[in-house]
Amino acid sequence: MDAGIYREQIIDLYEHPLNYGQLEPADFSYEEDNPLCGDVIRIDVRLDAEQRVAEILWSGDGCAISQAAASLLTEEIKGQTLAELKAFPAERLLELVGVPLSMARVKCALLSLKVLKAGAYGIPDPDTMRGHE
Amino acid sequence: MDAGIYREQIIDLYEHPLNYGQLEPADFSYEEDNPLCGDVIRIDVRLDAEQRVAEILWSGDGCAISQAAASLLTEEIKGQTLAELKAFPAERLLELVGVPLSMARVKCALLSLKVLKAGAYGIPDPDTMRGHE
Amino acid sequence: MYDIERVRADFPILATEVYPGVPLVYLDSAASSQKPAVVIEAMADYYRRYHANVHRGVHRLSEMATTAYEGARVRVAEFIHAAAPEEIIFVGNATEGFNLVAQSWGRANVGPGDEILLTEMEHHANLVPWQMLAAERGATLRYLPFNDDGTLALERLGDFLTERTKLFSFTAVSNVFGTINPVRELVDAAHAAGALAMVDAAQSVPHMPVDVRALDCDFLAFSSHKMCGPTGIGVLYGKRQLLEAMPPFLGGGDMIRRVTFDGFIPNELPWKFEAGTPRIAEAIGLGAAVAYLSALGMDAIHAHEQAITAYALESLSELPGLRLLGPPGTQHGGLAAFTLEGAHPHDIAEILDKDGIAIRAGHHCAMPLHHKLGVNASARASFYVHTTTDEIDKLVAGLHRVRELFRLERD
Amino acid sequence: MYDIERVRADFPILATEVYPGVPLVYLDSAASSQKPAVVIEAMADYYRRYHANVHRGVHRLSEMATTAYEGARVRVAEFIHAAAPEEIIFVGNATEGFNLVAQSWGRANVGPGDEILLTEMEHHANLVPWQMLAAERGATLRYLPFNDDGTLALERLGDFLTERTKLFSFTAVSNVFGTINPVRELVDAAHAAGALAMVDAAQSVPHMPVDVRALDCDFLAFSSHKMCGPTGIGVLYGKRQLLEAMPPFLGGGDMIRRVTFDGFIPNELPWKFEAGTPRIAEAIGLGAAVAYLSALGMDAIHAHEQAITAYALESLSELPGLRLLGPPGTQHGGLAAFTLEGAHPHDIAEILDKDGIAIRAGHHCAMPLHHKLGVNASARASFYVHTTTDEIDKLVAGLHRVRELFRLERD
Ligand SMILES: Cc1ncc(COP(=O)(O)O)c(C=O)c1O
Ligand SMILES: Cc1ncc(COP(=O)(O)O)c(C=O)c1O
Repeated sequence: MDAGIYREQIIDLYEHPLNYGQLEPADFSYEEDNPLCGDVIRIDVRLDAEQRVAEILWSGDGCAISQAAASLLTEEIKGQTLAELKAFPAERLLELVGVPLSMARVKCALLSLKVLKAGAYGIPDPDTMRGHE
Repeated sequence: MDAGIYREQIIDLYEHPLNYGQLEPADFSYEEDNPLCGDVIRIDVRLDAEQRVAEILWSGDGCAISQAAASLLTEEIKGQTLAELKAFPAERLLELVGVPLSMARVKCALLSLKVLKAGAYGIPDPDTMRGHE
Repeated sequence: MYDIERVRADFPILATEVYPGVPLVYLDSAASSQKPAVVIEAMADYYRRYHANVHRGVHRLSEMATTAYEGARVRVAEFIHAAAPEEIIFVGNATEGFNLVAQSWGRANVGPGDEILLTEMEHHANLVPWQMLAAERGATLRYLPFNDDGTLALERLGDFLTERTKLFSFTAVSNVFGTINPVRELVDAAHAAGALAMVDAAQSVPHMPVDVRALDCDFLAFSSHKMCGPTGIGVLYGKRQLLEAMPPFLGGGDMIRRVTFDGFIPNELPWKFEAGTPRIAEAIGLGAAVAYLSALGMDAIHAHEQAITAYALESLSELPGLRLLGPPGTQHGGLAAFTLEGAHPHDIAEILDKDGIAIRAGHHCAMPLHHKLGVNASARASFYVHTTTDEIDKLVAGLHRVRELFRLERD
Repeated sequence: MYDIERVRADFPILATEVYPGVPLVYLDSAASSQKPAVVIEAMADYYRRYHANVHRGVHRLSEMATTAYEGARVRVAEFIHAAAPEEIIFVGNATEGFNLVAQSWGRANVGPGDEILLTEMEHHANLVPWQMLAAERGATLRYLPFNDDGTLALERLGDFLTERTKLFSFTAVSNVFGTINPVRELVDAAHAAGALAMVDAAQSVPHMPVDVRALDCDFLAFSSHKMCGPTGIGVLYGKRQLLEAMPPFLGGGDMIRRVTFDGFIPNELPWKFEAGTPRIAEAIGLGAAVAYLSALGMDAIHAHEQAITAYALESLSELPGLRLLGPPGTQHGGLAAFTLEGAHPHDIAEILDKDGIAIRAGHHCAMPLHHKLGVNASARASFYVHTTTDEIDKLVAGLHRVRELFRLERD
């Protein structure tokens, strides 16, 4: 059988994530889920005096792709400035993940980046539960 | 060309309708239209002491089929009792019209009978205009 | 050059016989158009090779179906020059587009004393939803009149657009008169009065180039089945910021971002307005129809229809007792509605049918228009990409036979 | 005897390959079923030979189309044993059926303090429309709980059905648990409490005999695309006297008897609820699907699926770490939803897909159910007329490979 997108590295990271955990306090924290698949990711960031990422941890629950991508992203982003982080290109993360993804799974791979940017921009949580009126 | 349902008799009756006009006063009168095609027919009936149709006139506007059928129906119904009139079978009118009709045109042919029966039963006009609420 | 014979060969139904030996002369495209083989085949191919439910599936078929469904949306967006595919909402037909706006935007924005402006030449689809809304919200409907020649009384627009007008909804092309209304001018007038503008494009999008950004309209609706596409699907276009502000219309799967027992959060555009399993095959068929029409060229289609229509109006006007409804000349969409002294439209349609000629008879879902004209019904021949002058000649010959049969020649 | 090979030959897609050399194993029928060739061909034939708009046309094509469209309604009515074709309303999908009842019947009959009873196992289609209605009318929604095994807590029904309950709307078969609910019993309980009963039959009508008169339900909704029919059409059944008393839902052509500038009079049933050009080809396709299913026999289909499901539940339960959702045993519709310790449903579905096996992963439009179970998502294999035990074996083998790939064999 073709392992497809489930290369060793992805499974390794799924089993042994990098930078997993939570920071208290953090300079910014953000959590979001992909309600369509239930994947949820939280990212906590501490910046240094020069507005560079000093510490970054992620936590959450989801599929191997979203989880591996979160490890790869947090690893890559260390030491970058807030400005760099805000401009971090989606293509770069897909490159890091390094396996061909279908449309539906691209969303999984990019969830952590979406969370990171939303946190960096200080976007209010769009998903605060409210009834429809 | 095949004249189809437009036999001589139909065209004759369209040009020279039978029992055309209005009765004032009448024992019962009823008017209804087929809103889908705009055909409208009114029938006025006077009964004798034995509840038989003494006089019957129709008026209206529409296609050759509905108009010819109205002539044929009113001709046929003369002298019948109110009970007979209420039970007058649709098939009999289609027989009188005597040409093969499509579904849509059957409605045209039967409009006068519908009006006659509604009048005989004293059904309130369903089509009194009102706005939707 | 517009190669009419090649176009005709694209439509399987044009090769059929209505009665033995009687070929079809289809002059009822304004009611619903016929379909080229590419459209029929696009849908059959979908069902044979890659049908699955969309959006929620990881597997290959679901991904293929999703790509095709969303690809159709992109094609439609490009076809009418929408700013983004999110502005294209797939609905059941044009009628549902009006209901969506009336119920979602209307309930949220129209109150007692507010006015909605329509015109006297509207199709029921652009009348009844507003009558329902007005009755519910205590709003008032006003109708811009038409002139004797079937054009709008534009000079009176100022009297009808007031500071109470919330929306002006009007047809781009009348399905009875054939009048081509000055859409951009009407949109601008609505905006100048502080109202929104909605366009009934059911008879324009199939027949001529339409650019929603050039028109600057706020909403626009049309039906797939009148433009070589399948039944069961229509399009509502809306400006993004308006659609975003609107509450949902129908609730269910796909239109939600999240649901709990206590409530739900709507999804993003365009899915917010598409509840439940969407019209997947239908969107794919519509996408194929849009590709087909684009390949012919909307300018070429319009030019062809203008030529056919001019020929038809000319030929018909020579028939004694025939009264043409609508404006003469070139500002006339691809149809001709008429009455014939001494013969009812239903009888006309039935007699023509025996010659294989399909025309429509009735009020064409525009009862108030007919009532104002003082006629119960009219006959209507309508034209499309495949109509020939030869077919117009057959229509005219058929009408002569109607006059004979009804003994009108003597007059 | 149920000849599975002949049935499989009816479905063109079952002969295709998902990837080169990898044949399709379609286990996602609960999301949307595949289509037999007769259904695909019925629609193509319509477009090739007799497409036209319905109801309003005198010409031959329009008459043929009308006959076929209304004939499909009769077939559907007979299929579910409705008292009359007028009780069958064609809508866009099951979801629209719930919205129609919520907006038409609901707005007219549900007020502040009134209650609508649902269950905790409902699909979003049977949740969101009522949440919208309740928010608008100030009504309260209540949810009959499910037990750990995915059956309804029937013994608590008495607490939930009160004199304030106006409607009890529930699913006949859960699209996640597979639970076959005791519909008649629930309908009777609703009626005894003075409430109406609406049935979500999206997962029952395709899979087993359904008799609306035997069930005595007031409303019932289902989708064509889950029962071998096309997308873009669904059915709302309603008891005639209820439908007659309800105000219109969408406004436009066909649903009116008469229109003036001042208002309109709705048409008779069923057209009162079908605004604009209807889903003609889709109804014809659904009619063909109903004929196809009837020829196989709904009892035979149900028996086949029961056998396949029993085999699947048995086989799956042997996989280490696999947790089956829903009740064990024969009271289980044709599907199996599960989680697998150590592997996310999306990853499972993706890995199986590479073997050509199509299953669904996610919340299956039942987020509140999953939330209550404490899982974000589940995997679901679902079965239909063409499913074989061989395909179940492939599923199980695929799941073993998932465990290998995710290094779960060691556990
Ligand atoms: C139980 C149940 N109800 C309702 C629906 C909604 O069906 P549709 O999306 O076709 O409206 C589905 C299918 O998704 C279902 O499984
Ligand atoms: C001008 C116009 N508007 C709206 C409609 C409604 O289209 P549909 O019935 O497809 O919703 C039609 C066609 O009947 C039309 O001609």
